[in-house]
Amino acid sequence: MSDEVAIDLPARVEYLNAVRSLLTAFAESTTDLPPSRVDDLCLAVTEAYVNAIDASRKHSEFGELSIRMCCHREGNAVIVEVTDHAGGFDPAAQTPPPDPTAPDRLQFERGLGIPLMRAVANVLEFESTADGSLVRLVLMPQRP
Amino acid sequence: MSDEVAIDLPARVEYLNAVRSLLTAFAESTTDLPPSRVDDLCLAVTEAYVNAIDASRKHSEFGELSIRMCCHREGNAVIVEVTDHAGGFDPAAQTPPPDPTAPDRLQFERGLGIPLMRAVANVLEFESTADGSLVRLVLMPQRP
Amino acid sequence: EGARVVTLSGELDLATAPELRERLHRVLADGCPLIVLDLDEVGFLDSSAIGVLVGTRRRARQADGEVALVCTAPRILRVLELTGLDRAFPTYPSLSEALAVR
Amino acid sequence: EGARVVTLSGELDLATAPELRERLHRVLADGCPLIVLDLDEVGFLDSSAIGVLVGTRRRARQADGEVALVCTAPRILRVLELTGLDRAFPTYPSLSEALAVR
Ligand SMILES: Nc1ncnc2c1ncn2[C@@H]1O[C@H](COP(=O)(O)OP(=O)(O)O)[C@@H](O)[C@H]1O
Ligand SMILES: Nc1ncnc2c1ncn2[C@@H]1O[C@H](COP(=O)(O)OP(=O)(O)O)[C@@H](O)[C@H]1O
Repeated sequence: MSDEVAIDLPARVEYLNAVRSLLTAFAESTTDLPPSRVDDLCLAVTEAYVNAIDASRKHSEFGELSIRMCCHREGNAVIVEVTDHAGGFDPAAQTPPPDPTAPDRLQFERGLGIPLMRAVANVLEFESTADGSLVRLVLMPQRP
Repeated sequence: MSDEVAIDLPARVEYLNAVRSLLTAFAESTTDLPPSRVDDLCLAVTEAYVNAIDASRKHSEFGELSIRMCCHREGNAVIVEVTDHAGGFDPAAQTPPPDPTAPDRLQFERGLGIPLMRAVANVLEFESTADGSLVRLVLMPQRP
Repeated sequence: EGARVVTLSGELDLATAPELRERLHRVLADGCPLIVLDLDEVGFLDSSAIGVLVGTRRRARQADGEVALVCTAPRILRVLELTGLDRAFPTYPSLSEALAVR
Repeated sequence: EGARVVTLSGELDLATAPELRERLHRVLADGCPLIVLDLDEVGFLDSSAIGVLVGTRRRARQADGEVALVCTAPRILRVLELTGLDRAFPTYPSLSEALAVR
């Protein structure tokens, strides 16, 4: 008995598109998110998944690591957790997000992932261990 | 370290499309199946998943049951297992597939799922318990 | 009166079969028992959709009609072949050929 | 010489970013530093693709060029807004408006 979606995938970019198809099916069939928030959900989860892929590629000398995604709802909140085995990181130690209006804005080709997650999620949490990272995204029907 | 894909989904038709996106990403990135066999894989797994959804809907009085799909490769064989919790069934007790050339062919609106799986899979196996069914599909690059 | 051409598209499976059934039965209810189903934009076809096509044809024939198929996409043709539909239904490689015999 | 219009489509993410980067750098290598990127057929845009756009613009400016964006789709506009790209890049609601100022 379950509204939950759980998926284990190899850390490969080829799955990003299918992950969004799945998220969209979950969100449209099981949650109260309006279309614009389903877009936000796809964006935030893609950013989390992209970071997990990046980190997994750097971390593994032996082959592909797997990434787990779990989705469920609590009331009208949608909770998605993305878990990797890429050794973890310190979210507090990241350089602050670039100011979009700064004159040097155009130097930043990276570092936009976590700021984008923060912008669209109502709650963003990280748990990091020596094994890897868990990113928890909570999206409500209303934008934060 | 893993080439494997594993996914748990609620028994809902809304996920069928995303399941095929995922299977296609798996097959294209990780296996040697040519495009026509990727199509066959999507067909066979859809049929297995459709049966699992049908049976889960009939079986559950309490809410949605979940369906698990696991994909991996062994050499150039692609193995997909679809597992439900819908009480199991006796595959040997099924009425034989309709003969496509029989004059009464047009009476058959159902009963085509297992014959289609059998037609495209190199190996088709069922395991049934009181809890539910497991369908194992093995597809090789060459059609059977 | 001529045949009614119905162009199908997208993925036809258990999720979309109810909508497909309703759409085709509406065409029959309109009093048009001659249907040419163009499948060339269809990306996927499962046994649930095959069941809808068979059911629609049975109804059409009860009204002395017919359901013909137009299909060239190999992945869809293959499903028609495996289920015997390419022999049970008049099946054509183009719309003009399907309409020529109506 | 005029601007070169490049129409992008599909889902632009980490999977397709390398191909996008190569395509845009080829346009610059052709000696055309004025690029109008039409994003209206794009279904999805992530930060990896944003990075490619930013990198392409930096290169174009080194050759005294510019990269302008055409975008009306709300879901794509939103990503441009959240990353400040709609202010950093000349951004237009239609191709004709983008070309009028070239
Ligand atoms: N899952 C993760 N595992 C390890 N490091 C991570 C993870 N997620 C983020 N990071 C670190 O945080 C940094 C900032 O992430 P982000 O804001 O998404 O920008 P970007 O990925 O473009 O660098 C990354 O460069 C990486 O060093
Ligand atoms: N996973 C399953 N659980 C329970 N019963 C099943 C399952 N798969 C198949 N069956 C039974 O086998 C029958 C034949 O299946 P199939 O050949 O796919 O045709 P259809 O599903 O159209 O009836 C089904 O009607 C159902 O009774």
